[in-house]
This record gives sequence, C-alpha cells and structure tokens, in this order.
Amino acid sequence: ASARGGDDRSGRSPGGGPVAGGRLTYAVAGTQVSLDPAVAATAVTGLIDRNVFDSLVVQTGPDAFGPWLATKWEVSNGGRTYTFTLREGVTFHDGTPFTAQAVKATLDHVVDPATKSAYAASLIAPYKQARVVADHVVEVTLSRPFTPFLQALSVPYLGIQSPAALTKPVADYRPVGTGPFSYVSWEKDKRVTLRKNPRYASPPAGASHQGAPYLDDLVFEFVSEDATRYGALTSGQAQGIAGVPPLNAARLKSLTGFAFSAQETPGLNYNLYLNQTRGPLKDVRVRRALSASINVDQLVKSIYFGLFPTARNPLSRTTAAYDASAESDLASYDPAEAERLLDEAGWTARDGNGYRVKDGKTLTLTWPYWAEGNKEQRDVLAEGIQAQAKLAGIKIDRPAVDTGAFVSKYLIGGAYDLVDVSFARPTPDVLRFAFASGNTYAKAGGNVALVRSPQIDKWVEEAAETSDPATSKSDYSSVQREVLRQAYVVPLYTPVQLTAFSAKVRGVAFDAQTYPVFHGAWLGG
Amino acid sequence: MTAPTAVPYDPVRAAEVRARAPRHGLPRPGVLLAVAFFTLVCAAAAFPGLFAHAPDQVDPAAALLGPRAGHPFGTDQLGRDVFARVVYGARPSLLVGAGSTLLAGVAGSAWGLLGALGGRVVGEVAMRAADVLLSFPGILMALLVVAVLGPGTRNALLAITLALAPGFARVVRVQAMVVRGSPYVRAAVNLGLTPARILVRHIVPNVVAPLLILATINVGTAIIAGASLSFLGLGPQPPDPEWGAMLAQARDYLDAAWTLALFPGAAITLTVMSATVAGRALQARYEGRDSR
Amino acid sequence: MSDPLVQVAGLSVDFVTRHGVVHAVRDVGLTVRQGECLAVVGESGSGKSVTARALLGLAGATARVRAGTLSFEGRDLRGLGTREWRRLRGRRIGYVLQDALTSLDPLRRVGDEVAEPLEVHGLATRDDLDDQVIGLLAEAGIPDPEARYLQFPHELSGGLRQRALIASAIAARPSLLIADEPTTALDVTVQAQVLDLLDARRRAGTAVLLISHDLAVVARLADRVSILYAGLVVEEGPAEDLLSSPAHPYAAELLAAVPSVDGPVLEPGALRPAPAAEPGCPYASRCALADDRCRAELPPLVSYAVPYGPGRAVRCFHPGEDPPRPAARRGAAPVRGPERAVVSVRGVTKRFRSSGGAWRTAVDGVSFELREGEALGLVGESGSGKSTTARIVLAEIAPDAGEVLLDGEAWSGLRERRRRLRRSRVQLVDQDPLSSFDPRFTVERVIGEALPRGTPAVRDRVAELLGEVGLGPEILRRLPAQLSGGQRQRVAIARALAPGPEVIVCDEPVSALDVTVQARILALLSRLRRESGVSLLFISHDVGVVRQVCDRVAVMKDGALVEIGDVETVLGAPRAPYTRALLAAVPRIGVPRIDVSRIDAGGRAVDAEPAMDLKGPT
Amino acid sequence: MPPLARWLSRRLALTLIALWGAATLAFAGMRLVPGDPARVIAGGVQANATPQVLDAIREQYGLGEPVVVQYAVFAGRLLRGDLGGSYQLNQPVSGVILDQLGPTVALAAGAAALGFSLAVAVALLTAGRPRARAVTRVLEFGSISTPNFWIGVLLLAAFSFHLHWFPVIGDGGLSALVLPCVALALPIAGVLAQVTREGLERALDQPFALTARARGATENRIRLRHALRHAALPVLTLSGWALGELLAGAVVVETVFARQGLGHVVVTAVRGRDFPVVTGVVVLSALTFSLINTALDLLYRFVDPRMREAAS
Ligand SMILES: Nc1ncnc2c1ncn2[C@@H]1O[C@H](COP(=O)(O)OP(=O)(O)OP(=O)(O)O)[C@@H](O)[C@H]1O
Ligand SMILES: Nc1ncnc2c1ncn2[C@@H]1O[C@H](COP(=O)(O)OP(=O)(O)OP(=O)(O)O)[C@@H](O)[C@H]1O
Ligand SMILES: [Mg+2]
Ligand SMILES: [Mg+2]
Repeated sequence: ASARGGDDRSGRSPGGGPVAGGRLTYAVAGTQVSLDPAVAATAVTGLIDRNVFDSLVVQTGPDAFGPWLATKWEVSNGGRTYTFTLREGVTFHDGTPFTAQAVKATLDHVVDPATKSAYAASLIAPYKQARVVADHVVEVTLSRPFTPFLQALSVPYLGIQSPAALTKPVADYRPVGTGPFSYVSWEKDKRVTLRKNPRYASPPAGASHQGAPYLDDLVFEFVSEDATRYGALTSGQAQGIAGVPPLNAARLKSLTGFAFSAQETPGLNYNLYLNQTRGPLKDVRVRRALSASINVDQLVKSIYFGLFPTARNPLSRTTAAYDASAESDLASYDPAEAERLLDEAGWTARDGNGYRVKDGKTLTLTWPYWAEGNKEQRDVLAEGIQAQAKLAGIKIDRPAVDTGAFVSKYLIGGAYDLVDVSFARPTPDVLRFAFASGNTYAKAGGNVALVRSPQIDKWVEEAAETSDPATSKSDYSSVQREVLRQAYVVPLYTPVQLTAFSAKVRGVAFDAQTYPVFHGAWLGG
Repeated sequence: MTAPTAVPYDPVRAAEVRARAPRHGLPRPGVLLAVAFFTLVCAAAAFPGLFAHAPDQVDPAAALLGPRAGHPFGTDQLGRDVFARVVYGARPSLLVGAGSTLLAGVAGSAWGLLGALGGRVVGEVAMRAADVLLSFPGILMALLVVAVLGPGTRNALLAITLALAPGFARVVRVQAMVVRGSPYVRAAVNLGLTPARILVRHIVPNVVAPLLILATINVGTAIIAGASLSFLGLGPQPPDPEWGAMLAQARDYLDAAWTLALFPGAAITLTVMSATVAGRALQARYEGRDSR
Repeated sequence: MSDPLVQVAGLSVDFVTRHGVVHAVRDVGLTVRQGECLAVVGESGSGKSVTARALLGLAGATARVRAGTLSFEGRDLRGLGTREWRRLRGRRIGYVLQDALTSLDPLRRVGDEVAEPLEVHGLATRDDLDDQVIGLLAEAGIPDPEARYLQFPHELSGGLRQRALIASAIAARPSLLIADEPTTALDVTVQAQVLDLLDARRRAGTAVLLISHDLAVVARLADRVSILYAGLVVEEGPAEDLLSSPAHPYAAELLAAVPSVDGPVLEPGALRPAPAAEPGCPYASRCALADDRCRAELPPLVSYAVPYGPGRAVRCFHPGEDPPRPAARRGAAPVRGPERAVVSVRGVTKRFRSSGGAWRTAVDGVSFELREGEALGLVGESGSGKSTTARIVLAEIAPDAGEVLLDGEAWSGLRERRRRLRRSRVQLVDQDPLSSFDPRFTVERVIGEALPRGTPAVRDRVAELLGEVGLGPEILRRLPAQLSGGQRQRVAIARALAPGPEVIVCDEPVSALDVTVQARILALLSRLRRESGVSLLFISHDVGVVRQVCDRVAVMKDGALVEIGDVETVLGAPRAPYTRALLAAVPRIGVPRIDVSRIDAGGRAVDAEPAMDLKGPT
Repeated sequence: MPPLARWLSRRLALTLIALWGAATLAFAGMRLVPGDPARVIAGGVQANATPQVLDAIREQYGLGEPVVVQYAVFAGRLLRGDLGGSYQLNQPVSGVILDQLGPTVALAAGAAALGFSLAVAVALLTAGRPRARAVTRVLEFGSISTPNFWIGVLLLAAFSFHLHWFPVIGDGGLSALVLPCVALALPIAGVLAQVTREGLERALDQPFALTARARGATENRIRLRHALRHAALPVLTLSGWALGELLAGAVVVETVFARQGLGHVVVTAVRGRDFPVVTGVVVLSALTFSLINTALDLLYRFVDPRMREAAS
C-alpha cells in the first residue's frame, strides 16, 4: 500500500465534491515526549509531525522517490554527495522563507548531540555536513556511500524545520514547518491540535490534492486503551482512530457508517530474535527446534482474527527486496521435528513439569517482558508461544522489567535469550540494521540476535553501497535465507496499521510509511 | 486501606453483652453460605488440581468461546479454559490477600505493642512512623514499593503488607492502651504479678482477640488491593492466572466476549464478600451484637 | 374524691425476643388520681419502666401490650393511633426517663432539649420560646438559667441534668408526670433537692407516678405505693401504713434491706437462688414462708381492709406472717485487742492536673490509721477524694506529700520492685467487679491467679474460697460475664481473700447493686471480717451502708477529713456541719420530710455542686 | 482558645513530620531502584542513547553525586517547593502535577459527594427497618466487596460501548465524569451506609431518643434532629479512610476510563520508574491527606461539643 491506497478510498466514497472546513479528531495510542521530530522516536510524533513538516523528498514506491521540497537532486562522488535544488516561494508557518539555510539548520540540529536525538540521527549516521551553495541549492556530504539516505530524508523525523524556531531554547520548542497544518497547542497526554495552513502550496509529487487543506482543525487525541479508542470512534467522539484493535476491526467491517483500512507496514516484521551467543540457543538445532515448536500461524490467526498476516520472513511483503521464496528455509511448525532436533541436541531428559533437561540444567530461555513496550496484545501472543514451547519441553521465563533494566541489563548487558521487536521502515537496508554484526543495540543498531556472521555483514554492506539493483536484491535475499536457516529469528506477524474512519471522512491518503496524510482529507455529509 | 475502628473495643463490656445474648446456635444462612464459599475458595487455592486442569493450555482454534459444555466459563483469547484459570487464579489472589494480611497483622501487632508499652520515646517514634505511612493512601504506598521492587506476586504481597501494617499498628496500640489501663490489669498489679507476666497473660491475649476479627475483615480489602495492583499490571505476571490480571486482559474484549470480564470479577467480589461477611459475623458474635 | 386520672387494669406486656417471650409485666393494675403521687417500687427487672412506657404507648416494637383497662383522663388509650399518642406524649403526660445522664441529647443545647415539647406541640411562638424555656429551667431550680440553657448536657452536673429533664417533662404542663428512678444516679444531697422539686409539682396539682427501687426515697413523696415483683403487683396501699406494716414477705424484705442510719442493723438470711418463673408465686423460691401451694399456684391480689386498713391489697397466701429472721444484733462487734495500726496514712496529699491544665487537690493532708481487724468507713460525697485515698493506700499512685505505712514499714515510698512482694497483703474490691476480671478468664482462673504461688490443689482451694463467699463450685467454669451482679461481687471478694491479705479496701462495693443483694453482700463482708480478722477500709457515699459494716467512720469533704470516730458517735452526734448536712439529706422511712434549706444551712450551697455528682468510682 | 491552638500546632507539626517522612521514603525508594534513570531520561528503548548523552544527563540530574549530597539537594529543593523534573515527560514535576490535579480533584470530589449522599439517604431510609435493611445490606456488601475497576469496566461496557449514553474518552465534560464517579463512589457508599445506619440505630436506641418520643416528637424529627448528628460522628471518623480509598480508587478508575489525572500519571510514572513524579505525587497526597484529616478532626470537634474543651 502506498499513497495510491488513499486515492482508492476517496474514489470509493460516494459522489459530491470535497467541502472545506470542519474539525477532524483522530484518536491514537501512545503519547508524546517531544514534538521535535529530530528528538522523539515515537511513531505518534512521526504521525503528527507528518502534517506539520514537509520533507525534501517523498517515497513513491518500494524503492522510488519523488520531489517534494526538493525539486531535483543529483548524487555524485560515488554516492557520497547529494546536491538538492529546492522549491521556491515556500514559507514556514512563522513566515520565515524556506531556503537552503533551513535544510542545513535542520540536519545540523538533528545530529547535534545536545538535541539528544533518539532516532533521526541514527537514520543519517554517515552525515558529515551540509553546505549552502545558493539560496535554494544545498549540498550534503556523507562520510561513506549510503543508499538509504533519500529514504531517510523522506521520513517525518527529518522533516525540514524553520531555522528561526530552532534557535529557541528547548523548553519552549514549537514545531514550525512548511506543512499543510500548523501547530496550535499540545495538552500533555491529552491532545495535539493543528490548524489549517491556508498558504500551503508545497504538496509532494503524486499528491491527490493540491493547495491548502480542506480541514480547518486537525486534532490528535491520545487514547492509549484500545477498547476505549474503539469506543471513541463508534460513539462518534473521534472521526478516525489508529490501531483499531483487531478484535473490533472484525466487527467494524460489519458496521455501516465506518470505513476501515489496513496498511501493512514495510520493513522488519514483528519478529522474535534468538540470542545466538548465549546458553542453549548457541546450538542452531535448539533454535530451529524452538521455531518449529511454535504454531505461529494458528496463534496469529486467532489473536488477530486474520487481520495481521502471519510472517514467514523477517521482512514484510511490502518491503523492497522481499524474497518470498526465502520461507523455504524457515523452520516452520512441526512438533515432531522439534522433538527430534532437541533429542539430537542432547536435551533428552524431562523434569517434573515436562521441561527438557540436559546434564542437570532445564532448557530455560529468558524473554524479558517490557510492559511499556507492549502493544497489539503481544503479551497475549507471547503467552501462546510460552504455552506451545512448553509442549516441546522448552521453558520460557518472562521477567517483567522496566525501561532502565531492559536497556542496561538486557539489551546492552545481553542477559536474554529471546527478545521481540518490530521495526517499520520501508527499505531493505533494515536487514543491515537488524543483522550486521556492527549494529548491536549497544552500537545503536537493531542486531538483537547478536548475529556475528562475516558473510551477512559482507552482503548487507555491499547491498547498501552498490548502485546496481540486481546485486543488492540478491544480497538481501541471501540474508533473508541465511537468518531463517540459522533461525536467528522467528518471524511472527506483519504489523498492520488498522485505521478506521467514520464514513464522513474522505480523501485520507497513506504515505509510504502507512501514516495517514490529512492534506486532502475532508468531511462529507 | 483498613477502615479504622472508630471506638476502641472493650473486651469486658463485649464479654458481658455476649454473655447476656444467649448463643444462638447457628448463625444466619447468609453467613453460613459466606463461610462455605470462602472455604471453597481456600480449597481451590490450596489444591486447584482438584477442581480444574491445565489453566495455561492454549487452543487458539477454540478462542473466545462463550460458556458451554466443557468450558463452563468459556475460553479466553488463546482458547484457554476460563474456568480453569479462575480456579488457578484463586491461589495468587488469596496468597496476596491473606498472606499480606497475616504478615501485616503480625508486624502491626509487634509495632503497636511497642508503641503502647515501649516507653515514651520508643512509643512516640513507632507511632509517628505509623502516622507517616498512614499519611498517604495505602495503594500509593503499595505503588511506591512496587516501583522499587518491580512487579510480581511476592512484591505485591510485600507492598500490600507494608500498606496494611501501620493500620494494624495503630489499632493494636489503642487496644493495648485500653487494656493496660483496664481494672483487671490494675487488679493483676495489686496481686503483685510481674509486668512480664501481666503482659503475657492479660494484655497480649486481650489485644490480639479483636485483632483477629479486624484481620478477617481486612483480607477482603487486601484481596482487592492485590487485584488492583495486578489490574494495573504490577501484580503477578502472565501467564500465571490472576483475577485482576485476567480482568485487565478481558478489558480489550469487552464488546466481543464480555463474559471474559464477568467471571474473574465475580470471583473477586464473591470471595471478598464472603470474607467480609464472615468477618463481620465473627465480630458481631464476638462483641455480642447481633450482626446487623 | 375525683375520678382517677389514670386507670390501668390487667395490664400485661410481653416481649417477643429471638430467645423466647419475656413476660415483663403481668396483670398489673394501677390508679393515679389528680395531684396524687403513686410510687411503683420493685427491684431491678421487676417491670417498673415497662409499665411506665406502656402508659405512653412506648413499650417498643417488640412489645405485646394487653390491658383490660388503660385509660387516661377518661380516654381509652387502647388502639390509639400514632398521631393521637403523639398528641398525648409530652403534652398531657410528662415522662422523666430512668437514665438521667443519657436522656438529654448530648449534641444539642439544653435549651433546645427543654424547648422540644413546646415546639412539637406548637405551644410557643419563636420569640417567647426562649423566655418560656428559661422560666422552666428556673422553675426546675436550675441556677442562672440564662447561661445554662445555652450549655450542653455534659457541662451540667447530674443533678442539673435531672432537673433539666424534669423541666422539659413539665414544659407543656402535663397532668401526669412519670418519674422513673429520678434519684438513682444522684448523690444523697442532690437526691433530696430533686425529690423536693417533684413534691413541688405534686403540690401544684400534677399527678406524679414515681418509680424507684428505693423504699426510703419513696417514703418521702408517695401517697400510695404499689410494689412490683417479677412483673406482678405483690402489694399495694397507702404509703404510711404499707411501709409501717408490710403484708407481703417481699415487701418486708425490701424494707428490712434498706440500710438505715437508725433502726436495727439486720443480718438477712442466707443467699437463695434467683426468682423462678410461673406457675407459682414468683417470690416463692426466695420466700421463707413459701409452701407447696405457693409454688403450685399464683396467689390472687386480694384487698385486706382488715387488719391493714383501706386500700391495701396483697398477692400472698401468708400475708403479714413474719418470716423467721435471726435476731437483730449490733453491726460489727468491735474487735478490741492490741490497737495495732495495719495501715497508717500520714498527711497524704494528692493533686491532679485536670484537662483544663488547672491543678486540683483530690486528697488534702489526710491522716488516719486502720487498726488490725477493724472496719473503717470512709464516707463523703462524690469527688471528695475517697477513691484517690484508696488508690494511695493500695500504692497504685504515689502521694505528692505524706506517706503510707504498712505494718509500720515503708509502703508508699518503696520502689515497685520491692513492693511487689508485699502487694498481696493489701487487696481491693471495687464497685465494678466485672471489669476487674480478665474477660477471658474463668472464675477458677480469676481466683486461682490470686492464690499465693505454689498453692497445692488450686481447684479445691478456689472452691473452698467460693464456699466462704456463699457460692457453689458449679460456677468454677463460668466466665465472669455469665454471673449476676451479686455473684460477681462475691467472686471479687473471694479473689481479694485468696492471697490472705491483712487489709481489704472496698471502694463502693455495693453501690451498683440492688438493695436486697446489697444487704447480703454487706452481711457477707461483716461475717468474713469477723471470721478472718482482716481489716477493711470501706468506702461508700452511703452513710447507711457504712453503718452496717464499720466500727469507725471517717467523713471526707473536698479531699480533707472533716471528722473521724466511732460509727455511733459520728452518726449519732455529728460534730462537723458537713456531716450533719450529709445525714440530714439521707432519705429515711417514717421521718418527716426535710426541705432543702436545711441542707443549705449545712454549709453547702445548692448550686455549688461538685464537678460530677455521679455515684461510682471516678 | 489555647487548647485548640495547642492542638492545632501539634497537628501542624505532625503534618510536617509526615511530609518529611513521605518525601524521604520516596527518595529512598528512588535510590533503591535498580537500573539507571539516565536511560529513562534519555528516552527509553528506541532512543538507545550514546554514552556521552547518558553522561550529559547524569551530570545534569546530579545522579553521579554521593547519596548524601543528592538527599541534601533533594531536601533543599523540596523546601523551596521544587519537585525537580520528570524523567519521562521532559517537564517539571510541579507542572505535570498542576496539569493533572484538576481532573483528579473533580473525580474525587464528585465521587465523595455521590458516595456520602447515597450513604446517608440509604441509611436514613433503612435504619431500624429490618426488611428494608435486609435488602440494602446485600447491595452494600456487594458494593463494598467489588473492586471499583470491575465496576468501572462493567459500567463502561454497558453504558458507553453498548448504550452510548456516556462518552468513552474522559474529556472535560460533566457527562464523562458520571461513570467514573459512580465506579469510585459505590464501594465507599457501601461502607459509609453501613456505618451511618449503625450510628443511627445506636442513637435511636439511646434514652434520649425515647425521651424525644415521650415528648411527642415525630419519627422524622427524631431521625433528622437527633439521630443524624450522632451518626455523623462515626462517619466523620471514617471520612479520613474514605478519602484514602478515593485517592486509591482514582488511580485505578482513571486507568479504566482512560481519564487524565494524577492517578494516571502516577501509574505511568511507577511503570517507568519516573521517580521525581512519584515523589511529587506522594508528597502532595501526604499533604492533602494530613490537612484534610486535620480539617475533619476540627469538624468533629464542631459536631460534638464534648470534644471541644478536650484538647487533642
Ligand atoms: N425491649 C425489651 N425487650 C425484651 N425484654 C425487655 C425489654 N425491655 C424490658 N425488658 C425486660 O422486661 C423486664 C422489666 O424491665 P424493666 O426495665 O421494666 O425493669 P425495671 O423494673 O425498670 O428495672 P430497673 O430498676 O433496672 O429499671 C426485664 O426483665 C427486662 O429484661
Ligand atoms: N486520674 C485523675 N486525674 C485527674 N483528676 C482525678 C483523677 N482521679 C481523681 N481525680 C479527681 O480527684 C477528685 C477526687 O476523685 P475521687 O475519685 O477520689 O472521688 P470519690 O470520692 O471517689 O468520688 P466517687 O464517689 O464519685 O468515687 C475528683 O474531683 C476527681 O475528678
Ligand atoms: Mg427501669
Ligand atoms: Mg470513687
């Protein structure tokens, strides 16, 4: 799904042209720590800021990018230098004109340690410097070739901010961009209110709607309880909600007066990563046994009512370089096989509870439970996995841990056997993020399986640097096969953005990251 | 958390009233029912195996079924038998409820006696400490403890203990004061008994008796507190079935499978109710009032 | 003779309780005439209050009231609607409840309480209400009413509260005033004043129904008396002749039991079990004259004009026969011997800090000796420092000045550690025995604990002691709460005897008991004393009681000893004016009424009352 | 009057002690927590902050200092009413609390009003009337024994999801306040009703009630003018406890109804070990709790004249 998904919806909606005006309340889970996209990492920030900030480029397909604030750009110096020509006549909400200076300011702000960037900085790790060539020409230099750079620039976390606003002290930061809506207020843990930017004239390429947005006000209501959020929609308190609980989604479809849309998120699926450096899981047979002992498909189907596709690959279908054939290497559900492997691995004896034992040690795996990170009933899914692993004789412990401990003791300390993560980002480069030996969490990466495979490293590096699509494609698919063969990862499901709108709402589009875009949205009768 | 007993309880008067009101052999049917039910719950907590099997056996195919043959309470989102989970949930719930009350009772008694008989300085300190702990709501105390120790059954138990103990301490102190000033202790002194003897033979027994009743009534409060904690995800951790936690999960399925929220809740209410009713009856009987 | 104001015949009240039916009142008949005072007398539980309440239709929800006749001012009260009842209550009939101290709402101002009848019956307008109330308070003999009527009940002494109650009862000028035990809770001197107040009402033409268990009180006021026993009228008649020549044995016993300041000191017969139920005469079980007939059938209430004179009626088969009674004898034969002082109290003073912060001298330079084997009485009004003195003698509290010697050795001065060994030599029996027993202890343990360490065969010794105080071994296993008031006091005495003390301090040992029971306990004490030669320090506010037991008496006032000497001398020829006042105030039978002025002359202003003039240890 | 003054000053001292104790307790807790607050401050898991960033934070929050020094700083700040800055929501704690105070107060106040009036009404109607009493007793015990989060869940399911009578999101509106208040009030109402009725019945058994009847007073007059005041005394003694229950309940109820408020804040703070916030809430509630209890005692002395001259 991409921007075009949105057009379908507006197409579907019964006749009558768009009407301007009105206030749209969109209820979302999770809350806000900062509205500065350069600082915050939370999805909500991206969702909101997408409407405040424009990016230099827009992602128009799995691996295609179109102009936005940058009308054109060329890559030189072996992929180390990007020169952007900027759109003219654009002004920020605070009246500051949009110039090369703004781009430089934004990027410098992102990488400045004082910003304490949680995510954005990591997206453009190789960023060296930006140079203002002319009023509307900026040249960005990277330390090394880095193909995902354009993709990075297309996400809201790197949206272009008003240099004037950035000079303000952190305490009274207000997000000021060039986007279709301007920031009005932020009531902590309650809502963020945006207002129409009447002068808006810089939509991305391929946008369904040009010019100022129809809506007067756009309100993001924070409602963390799924059920409540759902109730808010059905009771008409909100015209749209993100993260529809799968359970209710099934019902919602049946209800009239509501339009429901599912957007599979690109990038890494929601996977279970097996720490291959530690304990029983050092043994590939045990890893594959675990993988084979879990009937992922059945669990996912019943918990998510078939709304979340069962994953059979670390990458989601909608990611470029996704290789469907890789699943043949996945140790999929097969209890007998699991038993066999475990016996083979020497875990033959059983204790009182039916758990397998090898020279006096029970086959126990630690899977820290970090409550704050829990969403989409992942805890329930985990209970299911626990129960099924138990049948195979594998004991899974889930110590509840708080953020501090989770990070320092587990993610960094590495005192875990299993850990579950999903990572949405529409580029195959996430494979590098997730499996390159250099990208352990401690090193700000996502390699939580602590994979140390020179081969995989070679593949991902090559894929990231080569400009030849074929090479990168084959490299990426080898990675997918390898990690499944080694069972470093047990794919669980592909997170799906389940959004629902009251039928009154039309013209909502979804960008490459599956964020709803309200620029073209309007309220019908 | 503990409702303060407004007036200190006077064993002598109580005894007199009791003696005047002839023992009515059987208490009210309601009370009997309560006692019976509570015993049942205790049994379930002790030997859940007797009543149900495999609370954590998942069968995703049979998820979210309503009550039916084989699943009297239906099944949950993973197709686990809700009845089995409710039965197995009795243990952690009671453990937290009764356990914390017990600990708090013991600790509180010692504390209160210290406050009453420990001399001016020690007594003052002990009681001021109690005041401090009582100066904010018990649940907050519990939350604080959990925040420090992290969630889990054991920690929840400790948390609630700490929240209840000062209440007990205060009651015990008042009670001990009353008893110590009572004519029968005066009489014992006049007989030339040593303080130690008086403490052991007269004061402690007469202080503890009413305490037991207070405790029974408190079990209910503690159970609710425990359930609240795990409802907030700070109590026993999954997959161990616990009533509060089950409710928390059931919340997501309210309009699809509301029975999920029904049974654990009912379990809590009925258990607490039985404990409270039994406790009140005991109290009434002990104080000779007919239990209104 | 005007037709009766109140006419009651065949009134019976049953209470349906969970534990069966209580026949509180059985076939009672009464008549009260305009301006007359009828006294209903009987021991506790005889049905006096219930009868009274029945007259107001207030017997309670659980009560079954039946009556042949129940008329007031000629109206038949049976089957009156709640509305009509309400118009009657407070308006035509004023009712002064038994419990003077708890009958005023402690959370409302005295004025409001007194005003209530006027309000509910709309007898006063907003603006003249206050004046009326103040007038009433004044009429009830309450000093500076303007201040009082703004005060709260707890700020008033018992006497004043009783008067306030009477004021509110007479507020609406009822034609009948029911006073239930109006003097029970009060000090003798105050008693006198309250009785005079009632007398005044009666003279003013209000009929008074006076309820009491104290014949002496009744004697001062009543025109006619009817004596209740177990819910039955056992005898009735004009006060003078009934009191002078009782016909029913129970009436006789009541009279005899009254401890008097003059007249013979009697030793009542041995203890008998409590009254049994129907069918026979309820008194049979206690009656010396009872024969099989008495036990079989209930005697009818027959009027005996001859030989007793008009208006007399008795419910007995043996009216007028004197029960065989041991001959009268001088109270306690003074035990002369070596006049060795067991306890000597020397210039003892004790101060207390009252809540206000002010110091208050409870005991003020008191000195006296308690000689071996003697009984020394300590009388004085409430708050005069009796109990405090007792506690000092018991070394429960240390005197601020002065000292107490035991057998001539230091006592009050000792350190507790040393004193503990000798404590068993001085024992206490106080007013409220129940609370002095550990509620969890059986009688056996209670007394057993008091025995010297290492006594062999505790059980037998305890039983023996119980025997000495006239109790059977069957109560060994009972809990104190399961005993009657009399039994409790006996157990308390047994416990006091257990360690074989030289001194027993009795603080108001009988003031909580019924006259008849009281008499028996007193007899017991004097007997024990004669037998075991223990010395008694006997505290009471009741001169009559003291006279029964003691050889010598000390009179206390405001913490100081005003007079001490032999009982006969002090009571016969009191020297201190206060003693005189005290004696004067004591109600007696067959003695012309005294008026309040005499008491004032006694050096005690009416309104200058002690902080609290309740009976009982403070 | 001097005794009252003495009493008040004593209470004030106790309050201060309580505050200090609560704060110290919280501080101790804060230090006992395993793990490194710096992580949390840095923005948690996604952040995976660099060591430099962490050091910067430790520097800024003085987490490196020895505990004694930290305590001194903490206490000093507290004296100035400065509760420090939240770890999670980069905002001063006082700010967080002030934002969230309103909704919680509204909730608690509403529930209190509802609970008390309900209790008094029930008690007045059923006191001394066995049949009515028997019926309400069951309900009372039921409500006493039902955790308010369950009540909340049921109410939510019934009235918001299915009937749509009340809004689901706890926005400012009054209608959104109804269900939470009910959920919060019921358990308390149960207890209070029983206590009130017991008080009423005890009062009605007292001689003064009989006296009033003997004066011809009507039943209502006796209940309202005489008995109710007496019943108020035990209720007052319980109100302190009730208040605690309210605050405790708010924590849960706010979560159930997804309301804003201190309860919500403190739970998130506890989950995330955001100790400055926890401390702040603890201290605040200790303060309100002590003050309100003092106020209640004053009220007690007002209702019961016997207490007035009895100092403390
Ligand atoms: N409401 C009641 N329910 C049951 N029994 C009652 C009730 N009221 C009185 N009685 C019984 O009726 C009998 C008479 O009671 P009543 O109060 O008239 O005695 P009394 O003569 O007033 O004694 P006292 O001198 O102690 O006041 C007692 O045995 C008492 O137990
Ligand atoms: N512990 C105490 N604290 C303060 N005042 C006291 C204390 N004990 C006694 N008093 C006061 O000392 C005075 C004498 O009290 P005491 O009890 O000796 O009088 P009493 O003669 O025994 O009176 P009663 O006949 O009522 O027993 C009273 O005014 C009483 O208020
Ligand atoms: Mg009576
Ligand atoms: Mg006394």
